Amino acid sequence: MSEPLLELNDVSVSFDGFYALTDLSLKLYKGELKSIIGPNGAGKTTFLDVITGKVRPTKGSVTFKGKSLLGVTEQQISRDGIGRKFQTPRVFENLTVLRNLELSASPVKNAFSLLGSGLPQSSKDEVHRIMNYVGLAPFATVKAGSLSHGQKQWLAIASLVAQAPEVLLLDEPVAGLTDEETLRTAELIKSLAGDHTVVVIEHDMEFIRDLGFDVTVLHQGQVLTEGPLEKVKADPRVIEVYLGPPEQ
Amino acid sequence: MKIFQRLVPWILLAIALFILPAALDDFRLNLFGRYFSLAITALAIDLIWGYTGLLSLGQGIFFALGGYAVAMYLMLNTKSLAGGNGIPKFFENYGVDQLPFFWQPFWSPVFTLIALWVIPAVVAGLVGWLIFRNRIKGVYFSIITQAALMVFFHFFNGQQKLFDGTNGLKTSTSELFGQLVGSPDMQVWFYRLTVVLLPLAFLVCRYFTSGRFGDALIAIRDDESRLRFAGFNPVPFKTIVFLVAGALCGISGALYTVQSGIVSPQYMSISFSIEMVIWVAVGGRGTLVGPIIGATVVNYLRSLVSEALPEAWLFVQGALFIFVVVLMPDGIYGWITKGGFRTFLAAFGIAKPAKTYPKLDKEAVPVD
Amino acid sequence: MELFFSQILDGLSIGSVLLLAATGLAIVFGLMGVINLAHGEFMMLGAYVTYVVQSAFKPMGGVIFELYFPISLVLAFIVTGLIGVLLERTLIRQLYGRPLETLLATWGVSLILIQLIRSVSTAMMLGIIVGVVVGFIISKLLAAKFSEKPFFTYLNGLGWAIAIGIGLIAVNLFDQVRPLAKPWFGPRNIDVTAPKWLQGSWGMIGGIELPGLRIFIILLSALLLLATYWFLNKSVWGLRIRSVTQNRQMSNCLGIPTDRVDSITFGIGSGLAGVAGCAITLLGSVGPNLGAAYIVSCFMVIVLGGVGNLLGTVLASLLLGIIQSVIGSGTLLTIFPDMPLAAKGVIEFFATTSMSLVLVFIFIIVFLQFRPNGMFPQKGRSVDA
Amino acid sequence: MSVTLVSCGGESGSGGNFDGEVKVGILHSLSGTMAISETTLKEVEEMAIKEINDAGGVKVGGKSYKIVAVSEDGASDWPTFAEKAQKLIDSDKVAVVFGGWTSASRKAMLPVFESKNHMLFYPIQYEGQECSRNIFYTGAVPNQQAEPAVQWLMDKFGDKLGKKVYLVGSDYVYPRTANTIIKEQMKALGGETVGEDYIPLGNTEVAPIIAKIKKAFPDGGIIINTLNGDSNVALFKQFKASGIDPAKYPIMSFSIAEEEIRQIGPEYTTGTYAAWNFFMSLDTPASKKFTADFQAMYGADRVTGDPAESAYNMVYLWKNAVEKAGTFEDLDKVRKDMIGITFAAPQGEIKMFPNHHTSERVLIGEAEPTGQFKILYDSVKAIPPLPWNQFVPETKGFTCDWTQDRPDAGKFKM
Repeated sequence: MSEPLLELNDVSVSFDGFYALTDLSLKLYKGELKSIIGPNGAGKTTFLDVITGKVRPTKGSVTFKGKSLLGVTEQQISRDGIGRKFQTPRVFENLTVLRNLELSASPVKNAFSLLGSGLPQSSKDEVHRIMNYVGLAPFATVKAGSLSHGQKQWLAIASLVAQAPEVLLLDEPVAGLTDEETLRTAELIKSLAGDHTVVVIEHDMEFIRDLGFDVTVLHQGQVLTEGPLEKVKADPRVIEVYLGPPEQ
Repeated sequence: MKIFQRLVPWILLAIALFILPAALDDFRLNLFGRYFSLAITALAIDLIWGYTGLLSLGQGIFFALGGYAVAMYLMLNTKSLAGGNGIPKFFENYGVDQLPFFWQPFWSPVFTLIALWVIPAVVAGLVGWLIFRNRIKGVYFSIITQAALMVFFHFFNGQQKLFDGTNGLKTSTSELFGQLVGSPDMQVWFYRLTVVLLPLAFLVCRYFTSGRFGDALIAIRDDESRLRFAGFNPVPFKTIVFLVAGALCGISGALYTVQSGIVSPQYMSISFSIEMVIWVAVGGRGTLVGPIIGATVVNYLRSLVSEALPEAWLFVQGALFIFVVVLMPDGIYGWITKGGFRTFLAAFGIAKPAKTYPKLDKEAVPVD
Repeated sequence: MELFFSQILDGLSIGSVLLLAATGLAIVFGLMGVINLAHGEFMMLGAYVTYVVQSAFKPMGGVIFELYFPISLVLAFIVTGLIGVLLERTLIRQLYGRPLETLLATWGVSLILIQLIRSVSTAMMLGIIVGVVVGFIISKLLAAKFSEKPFFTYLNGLGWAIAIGIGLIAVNLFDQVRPLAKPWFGPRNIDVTAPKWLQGSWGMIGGIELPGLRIFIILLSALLLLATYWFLNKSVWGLRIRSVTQNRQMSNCLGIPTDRVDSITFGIGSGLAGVAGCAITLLGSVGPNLGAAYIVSCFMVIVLGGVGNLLGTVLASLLLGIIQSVIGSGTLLTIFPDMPLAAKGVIEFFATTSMSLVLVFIFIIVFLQFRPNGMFPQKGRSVDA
Repeated sequence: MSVTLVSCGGESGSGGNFDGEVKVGILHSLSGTMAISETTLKEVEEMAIKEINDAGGVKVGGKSYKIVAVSEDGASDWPTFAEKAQKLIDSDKVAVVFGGWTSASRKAMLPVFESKNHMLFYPIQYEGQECSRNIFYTGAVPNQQAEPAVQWLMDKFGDKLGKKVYLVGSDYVYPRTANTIIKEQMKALGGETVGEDYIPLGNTEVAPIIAKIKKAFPDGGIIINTLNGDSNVALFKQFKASGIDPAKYPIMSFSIAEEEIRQIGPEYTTGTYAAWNFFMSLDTPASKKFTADFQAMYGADRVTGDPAESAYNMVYLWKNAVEKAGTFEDLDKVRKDMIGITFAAPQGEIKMFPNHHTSERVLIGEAEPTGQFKILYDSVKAIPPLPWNQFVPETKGFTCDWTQDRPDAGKFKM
């Protein structure tokens, strides 16, 4: 196998003595599609925080394309090609849907270059393509703040796609969506497969099954087990952490 | 509504240029000249607070720096204000017989014209960068700017030998183009200059708030850390607008100084800088016309109230702060343009309710 | 060296005044995220409570009068605390999650409080009562008749405007009666006299004079700090307050009355301001503008100390106090007379009370370059959403 | 130049019947920090105006005019003083303005009055080193207050405590300039200034200053205090706590009058000294009448003092001058006739000099537990004013005389 695209090695994160991640090691290869599940407090979100530069690990190393990500700012990591959608849909509420997407799609991110220059036509086309795909085109001029929760989720995912990262990290992309919306989201994510490396964190097992990615189970800040969903589901340790020890 | 919004600036400009000078006596016209120069500060605050979400309580620093720059030039270049050594008389009171080095360049009119906005801009850029690069924001930013203001105040107030301390520098009796700055003719010219510069400041603000740069500013206000994850570094954006706002405040301070006849450390008092924010809040933040309306209306109100009932002004001002923040967060202009006025009429059955996009999901989403 | 220690003592006492003043602000900011710009005015109210208590005790004279001070400490806490609760229930509550707006609104409150103390008279009080009563009556009447109508909000506003008008007319009418029109305090500074046992010196230790009130203030702030620490960390309400700070929804689900927790937190913060104001009457003047002198220093303490950590507040206040005292009095020059000329010039430039403030600010900005979140930053994932 | 004179016919003389009205401006801080002090001046000026009106008004050109006061608020903000002065002159067209307290407010108004060639009366003792054609000063300049006080301190304590002083002041122009003068005077007396310190207006932390004083004077010494406002309270309270006792540390204050003592608390000030041109305790019929009238009008618990007396005097000086000049409008004539005008003030007779300052009686008092001053020194006769200080090298030998027809009449070498 080739070099891993993203590699976490013995990563620990502690908040005032509480360990959110303990000696976590994980490899992601180019084009790999992965779902991460785990009970509350397993360290799923912290795992994304460490990769995207929001939280600096207490110990361990994180490398992307062979370069260390430790101490690199969030914006630089994002420019390097790692994009993230947050657990709650975070959109720019006072910008319209179109402007939200255009901002994310902008190939230049430098303050001076943004003054005066417009968005290149190719990016505009891409924005419209994505907007149509997620069905937000009718709301292009509506402020993101007045969208419904589901629409915000989609806008957040669409913004991430418009950003065109190599690695997409999706934290609970279908929380609060209807079944139909969930299905569409799964389709959207699957359509990204191929060029992209995708990591999805979800509680919704239906959705995980729809995606059909390999599953990694996190527990107490460590990888408990990995493999296809059916295999993982049968693992007694997984059942234990979700349902409690069998004695009870 | 759109046409209305587009016409308002032009109507206001026409009123300021033609109707006010004809309708008002010298004294009142001068007051309006001051209000309009304050409106430039209001625009600057709108740029950083209304658009970018940075509530600075220290804009008085930059306002005063601009004022001091122009006052220093005027004092140096007026023979009648010079004492024995050819330097301004007040120095004699403190036994200073040599012009402090930083006064020297203010002999030059060209230098002064540049300095009155470049110095505040540089100070703002530096202070802003030092604060922003450490990701200090929100109320932290506000109270640090307030502390900075206090420090500048103490510095100017305490340095009698450098700036004449509390007294400040007076410009009415200084001369420009051979005329007394305080003379009615000159004051009318300053009024015209202000009325011309205000729209220019408006255009500067529009340049920075429209387009993708402006989108980024709004994104910073809405969710700065999210913007980082989209690959943008907010620090240069914030530093640039803070710097631009500093420059605008400097110009505003210079115009205000020549029209009020004095620049003193009191321009850096805590209350004055907070008042500036309320002009923007009353007019309507996040709009560019709002601050101009706000600065004019609030200051006019202030003149009226303090002439009639001096003790009542603090009550009125305090109530204004609370009222605007709690009941009218969009300000006057925002209330009108964002449909508040329409809703008001509709409530009495005079107009049809404004069509708004229905919220599909009204329940609040918990933020982690 | 003696001089140095007496400077440190001075620094500690300046610091403890800062600490007294800043603790309440730090609690409200740390726990609720609210910057209360009226904090200084709450201190001012505390000082006026002290004045009222003193005036009530004056006729009794003798030993009883000497005891007025502890009583006014308690009363200052209760009165300002209650006013704080009132403010929280009526205004602050409407603005949660909008810290910048809260800041502006509390500034408005501070302006009103200053002017209120200056001009409050019996006539004005009666007028306010009339206005509020009329306002409520109008509001009730309107609600009975029009509460379903779309224009009810505006009508209600109009009703209150009318009530305010009636209140103003009432003030003017009452003002005609001379005894009612006399201001309670007036705009002048008022005289609060420290009890005899606090006025003088408490003797010498190792050649250092121990000024009674300085020592008293140091002790008082230490005591209050302990009490606050105990309250937040050991008492039931303290536990509730901390739990609400960490997770509001969850606390709510567990049956903690979060709105009462907010009121109590704000009340405690304001009450502490009142106590600080009471203590400050020992040191300086008592007037409507008392608060303004302290508020910015309090902010510097908070910025330096970090949020939500009492230890940070303590260290920051004491550090700022000592810097002000040692630099401001030029003691460094006396202790190290042989320092290089350049350094000497710099120190002399800053060796006045106003310039030492400038130095303190520069110090804070430099400090923030290394520790942007203050001495003791809050950790955990809840900080930055 | 036009002044509003409303003619309403009717016979002159007794109260209530006037031939017209004349507007005068009153410009003091009625809000903000300075309101504490300045509202008293407004009250005293209104009292003087009421007295004049009750006595038949101002008689000019055979007619009697009622004085109508237009009061504006300077809001303790110097630029506001300039703005309101402009308003009084341009919009209200007043005949004269009485106003100001702080030097900064006067200096802010000065360019307005000079550029409009109008007239201001300023009632407070100040640092001198100024002489404007458009201002009349009825408070003391240093040679009528500070200099005699320093001389007196040296005479009384110089042998015991040495010819050394420590200067404490608020950080603004009056204390800074007054202290410059005192330092020069100390040099001339063969003495020494061992330290000077300034605290920002409104600051209440004086611990560092106390430390410095104790360092400079371990066993007692003379302190001269030019603090203004709130800081005084802090100074005296903290002095007492640190064992700085007036018996060992004589303190001379230039800004503490009866009103300030009331606010600081007499127990803190007892034994300290103050120099003024008028004390409420001055035992003359004129002084007693002034205080009695003031208390009758504003309440028996009120006190009078030097600033109030100066403010009272200036209204009468103006009245006497316009009556002599026979005009309100011709300010040049009023200015000319103002010189030499006298008034039997509560302190005794004062006279307006060609340098637009008045002569003043010099008194030094010791604060007593009652809040009043015991008068220890009395110059009895009024001392003529010297606006340009004769101790400071830069202004030594300069004088001011507005009766002379020369371009530099405000400041020229004698």
